[in-house]
Amino acid sequence: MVSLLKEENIAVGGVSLDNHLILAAGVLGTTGASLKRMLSLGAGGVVTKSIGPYPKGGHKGPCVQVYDGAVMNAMGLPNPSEDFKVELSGLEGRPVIVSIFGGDPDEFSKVASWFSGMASVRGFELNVSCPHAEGYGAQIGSNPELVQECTEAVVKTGIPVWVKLTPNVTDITESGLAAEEGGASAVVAVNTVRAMRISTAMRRPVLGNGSGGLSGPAIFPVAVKCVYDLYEACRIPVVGCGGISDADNVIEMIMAGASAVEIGSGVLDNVGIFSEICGDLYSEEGENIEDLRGCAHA
Amino acid sequence: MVSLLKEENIAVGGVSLDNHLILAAGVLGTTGASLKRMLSLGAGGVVTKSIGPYPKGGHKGPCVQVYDGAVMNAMGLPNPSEDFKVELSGLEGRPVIVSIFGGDPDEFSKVASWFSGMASVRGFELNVSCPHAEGYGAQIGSNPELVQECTEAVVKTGIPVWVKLTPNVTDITESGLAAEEGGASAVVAVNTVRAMRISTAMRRPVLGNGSGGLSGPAIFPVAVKCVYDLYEACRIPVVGCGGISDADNVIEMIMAGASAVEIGSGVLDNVGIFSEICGDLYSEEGENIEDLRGCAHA
Amino acid sequence: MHEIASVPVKITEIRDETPTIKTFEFDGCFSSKAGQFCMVWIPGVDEVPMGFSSPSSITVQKVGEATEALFSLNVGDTIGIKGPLGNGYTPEGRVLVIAGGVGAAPLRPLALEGLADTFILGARTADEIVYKDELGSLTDLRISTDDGSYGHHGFVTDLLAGAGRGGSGVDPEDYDTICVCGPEIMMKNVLRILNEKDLSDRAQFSLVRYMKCGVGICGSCCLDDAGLRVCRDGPVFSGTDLLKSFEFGNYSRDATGRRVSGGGH
Amino acid sequence: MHEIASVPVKITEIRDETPTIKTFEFDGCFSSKAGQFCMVWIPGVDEVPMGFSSPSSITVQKVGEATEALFSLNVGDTIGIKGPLGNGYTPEGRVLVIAGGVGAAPLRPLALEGLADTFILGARTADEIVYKDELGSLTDLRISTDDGSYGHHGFVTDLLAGAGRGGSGVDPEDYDTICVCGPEIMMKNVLRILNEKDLSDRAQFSLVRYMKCGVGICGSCCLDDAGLRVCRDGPVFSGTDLLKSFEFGNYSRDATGRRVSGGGH
Ligand SMILES: Cc1cc2nc3c(=O)[nH]c(=O)nc-3n(C[C@H](O)[C@H](O)[C@H](O)COP(=O)(O)OP(=O)(O)OC[C@H]3O[C@@H](n4cnc5c(N)ncnc54)[C@H](O)[C@@H]3O)c2cc1C
Ligand SMILES: Cc1cc2nc3c(=O)[nH]c(=O)nc-3n(C[C@H](O)[C@H](O)[C@H](O)COP(=O)(O)OP(=O)(O)OC[C@H]3O[C@@H](n4cnc5c(N)ncnc54)[C@H](O)[C@@H]3O)c2cc1C
Ligand SMILES: Cc1cc2nc3c(=O)[nH]c(=O)nc-3n(C[C@H](O)[C@H](O)[C@H](O)COP(=O)(O)O)c2cc1C
Ligand SMILES: Cc1cc2nc3c(=O)[nH]c(=O)nc-3n(C[C@H](O)[C@H](O)[C@H](O)COP(=O)(O)O)c2cc1C
Ligand code: FES
Ligand code: FES
Repeated sequence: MVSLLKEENIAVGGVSLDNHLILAAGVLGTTGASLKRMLSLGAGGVVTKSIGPYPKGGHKGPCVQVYDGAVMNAMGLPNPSEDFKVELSGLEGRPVIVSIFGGDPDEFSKVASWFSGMASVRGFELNVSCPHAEGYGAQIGSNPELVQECTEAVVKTGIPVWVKLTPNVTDITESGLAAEEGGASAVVAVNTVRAMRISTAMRRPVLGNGSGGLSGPAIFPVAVKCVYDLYEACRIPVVGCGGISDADNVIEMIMAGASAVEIGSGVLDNVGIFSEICGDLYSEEGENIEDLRGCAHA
Repeated sequence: MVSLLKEENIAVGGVSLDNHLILAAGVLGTTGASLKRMLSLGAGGVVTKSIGPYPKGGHKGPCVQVYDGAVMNAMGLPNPSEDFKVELSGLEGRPVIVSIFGGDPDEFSKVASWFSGMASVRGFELNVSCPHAEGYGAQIGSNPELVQECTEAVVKTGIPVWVKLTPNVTDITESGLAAEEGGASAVVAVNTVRAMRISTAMRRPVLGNGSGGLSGPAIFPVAVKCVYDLYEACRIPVVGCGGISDADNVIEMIMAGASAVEIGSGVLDNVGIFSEICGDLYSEEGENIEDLRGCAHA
Repeated sequence: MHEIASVPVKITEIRDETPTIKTFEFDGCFSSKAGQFCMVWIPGVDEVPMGFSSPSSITVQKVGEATEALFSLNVGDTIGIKGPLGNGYTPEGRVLVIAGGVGAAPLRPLALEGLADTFILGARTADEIVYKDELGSLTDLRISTDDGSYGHHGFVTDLLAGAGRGGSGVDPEDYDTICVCGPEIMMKNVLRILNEKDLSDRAQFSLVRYMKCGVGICGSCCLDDAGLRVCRDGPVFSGTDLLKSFEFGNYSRDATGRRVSGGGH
Repeated sequence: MHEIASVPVKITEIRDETPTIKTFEFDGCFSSKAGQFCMVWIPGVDEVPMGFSSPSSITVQKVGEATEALFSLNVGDTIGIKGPLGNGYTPEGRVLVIAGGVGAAPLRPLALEGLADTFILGARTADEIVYKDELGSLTDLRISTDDGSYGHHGFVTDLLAGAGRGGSGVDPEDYDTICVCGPEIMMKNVLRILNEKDLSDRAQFSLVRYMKCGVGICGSCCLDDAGLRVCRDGPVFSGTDLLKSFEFGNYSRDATGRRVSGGGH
């Protein structure tokens, strides 16, 4: 297997990390204690649950369904809003990225302002990509102008901004270029893939919200393609996300063009997935990430 | 399990069928003998390999990769063009739908003209959705105006036209409505999902073409969502396609809004999948498809 | 990653346990052990966590929208059961069970399997005692009611701390495993008493937190300070672990993730 | 649907069999049986079908772009092997093997496993005889060359039809299974002779058709009139089945699916 040389100082899109594996937004990211646990279990960085301009309880259940090789969720962006600040105490100096969502540039900048002074915040990740939240997420992410405006609004804080993109668009590179234009330090690809399942016994969708977003191994080939395309289109780093479950998947994302990766659904099978992958990924004989990044491009 | 009452005369979007299960385009559809075999193995209708304005050898291999629960392909629309007519002899009176692709309305109508007089052709399916063919397929399907024009061009033949849509767009209902506007008798959802895998050992994409399209069980939730949305947006029937592998999947598609389904990758595990599903799907105590179709909509 | 199916089951029997608590028997049998739970899908309403009160039943207290909807269902109606989920109790040796209110539900399987040597059951009032006759015939049952309308007048903790009036008290020292479920304030008091007697390592508590996924991915149920997931690393935690939790007995989080005072229920 | 992996293997040895044919040994061992094949991925070039000439080798004739690219590889280079694919031969009893040219490749495992009682090997000329020494030591080997530069002067069919010059002919009646691979015109003639002797049911032929997927999904390799997939239902077909095929020996299809006269090779 191809392995990676562990660098001394890993920094991606302005955010310094303990390793290349980051906990994805919305997965075990609701409480400070749980974020701390994931860091101690080997995550090189953590992204929080997406925080919005006011508290939301989220969609009615079922919110999550687990299938062979895939997870489908429609959480509905539940979040404590400004109250989330209390969760970050004790995380000072740790690689924490706060995920933000909002309905317009003002909402994004409002939420960002709550966190921008905190010693426990190394970066922001803008969720313009959740496929199942009316007026939020992908409804912004599929409009490049809005993506750029929301990015600009948060870039003003002076803190590095990553923009997380949706694969549910005709051309993801348009969104990526809009984020870059808006001053983003990195793009993250991808959020979940728009999906629905129906229970034939119940004669209704299996998620309380009707439709939701697919994650896990099933979407890995979709995510690799998005990372590959963004790597060709953008100058800012690309963070790969979607379906990663082992070290070879990480190498594959890097070869597609990723500078780091995020892992979400993978924790379902194994909450120790970060240290397990680190064990397989890094070695003394490993290659420099610079030599591997994007090497699958002709 | 929910089952279906077998109707006497099944007709969907102007095409009469032997049952609700149709062989999807490009899967065992290159030769007349193979189409005949699939009919004799229980398919209620067959769609041919997509035929274009001139012969194409397709992409260099690897053209197909098989994963757990998914197939990824980049065939590159290989086809014998007008020579395909010879394959249809012996299929007179059988439920055969000829799939067509082209680069503009003229090419579509040129190809359609070759087949429009034939007794073995009950309908056309327009491939405006292949995700890995420069200038064809999804490059047309992601432009609603072009979808409408290509549909209009083939509708002129007087033969029922189904338009097969790509899920790789921001809003599939725009394509569906364009097809409807152009006079289509049905929309088929979906073609494959844009994807890529990279071999870390080879440091290059696993498909000769680089990227390709994902099919099989992994994309079923994506297809269900598309069918659900199209059912709400369009008045013409929706034919469900993508990841179907058992009778319950068929019922699920029908509940999402499908009037019939197409099956492609499912033949990989079992070339007898059509008769097997028919055995499970239909029963004397089954329900009318009218009562099941779209019943998952609130 | 393997499917965690929500299995459609038909309700076969509905028993009134108390004016606010019903048991729903269904036609599916889940190989659950005591303390494990399921996510119950009430179609069109919500999906909520419920302990298995047997491999084919749940016992539900009406507290809000989802439970009210459950109460309005009839025999023959279909619900979805996703489970068994969570870790469950690990009883060994002589087992003491301590239940408060509907907290008896996930402990009932211990009695059904003959594993509960002594069962202490607390309720607000006589009407609210669940499974009374059944538990009486299966185990050595001691009852307390807050209002004294049945059994010991007071709290279950009394029956642990002293001998209790009428000699219904027990000495927790006599047991190898102490399985507890009930309102968090009650569990906190039980833990305090057991800790005073240096028995916190014998005790196992089943916790309630707001659960959105039930399978360990969303993070809504995580417990401070270790950040463990109640749905996956729990819901059963040892007394020793809970002594380290600042959250236990003090606060929990609501659907938004905001802290609210008071533990889960 | 389970993964059909293209396994990266390193070439460990390259042997010149003839001026146009090389054997590539690699460091992966596939549990293939005679007649099964693999899709060989030559990175950056193409993926093409090749019979396993042993569980860890292929024997390749240079005919075009992909095979030329293979010939330019060196020991230590990596190729991808996807297989074993297809059905393979099912030898029973006494086995006669009939090979023409590089068609000997998928038949070689029969000799290696000691299953080939008699091996008839045809080639254009002496230089083009593959595996001569090896097969000579493993089986009862009979050779014919079109130009008479070695063995019987003529075609392999001569060795079946009559006794053949020099007594190298055999009587196919003496064999329970007759395994054949070679140019389609040769196989057609073999089938004609065996059919005349009413032995078509003992014969198994390995066919070549244009293969794009190799796993039975794309349809490019289908054979008229039954529409069977050479890659999945074959590549080995019984003589009886082939007698019903109008296509066999008459035409095949190219990459576009157009009919071209002449069978596969
Ligand atoms: C592991 C576990 C096992 C449980 N076992 C039982 C049982 O056997 N019997 C029983 O009656 N109850 C049990 N509960 C509690 C039960 O889940 C809640 O009473 C139920 O969810 C209330 O839903 P509601 O819509 O009726 O109430 P709401 O009106 O929504 O709220 C009433 C109370 O229920 C809590 N609640 C609501 N939704 C949830 C949720 N998704 N997860 C956790 N708490 C929630 C609220 O925080 C509030 O305290 C258990 C909870 C957990 C976590
Ligand atoms: C089941 C099977 C087993 C085979 N085993 C062997 C073997 O052991 N040794 C060997 O030397 N050859 C074998 N072949 C033939 C081999 O696949 C072709 O010679 C090879 O693909 C030629 O590729 P090319 O690019 O060099 O030739 P091209 O220049 O592309 O074409 C030369 C000839 O090869 C044929 N061809 C090209 N590509 C394919 C393809 N994908 N599938 C089938 N035919 C193709 C063409 O139709 C043409 O007749 C086998 C073929 C099949 C179907
Ligand atoms: C339960 C769950 C909740 C999620 N919540 C969020 C969220 O709040 N914000 C966000 O940007 N992405 C969210 N996601 C998407 C993930 O961060 C990630 O993009 C996606 O799951 C794909 O990665 P994976 O396959 O590794 O899970 C959520 C995913 C899951 C499964
Ligand atoms: C090998 C292969 C070839 C295909 N060729 C075509 C094609 O020529 N035209 C077309 O419209 N769709 C083509 N498709 C797409 C299928 O018709 C179908 O839309 C897709 O595979 C999803 O359905 P499935 O999951 O049942 O396979 C092809 C799919 C595969 C796997
Ligand atoms: S309820 Fe989602 S992690 Fe526990
Ligand atoms: S090569 Fe694709 S079906 Fe045989």
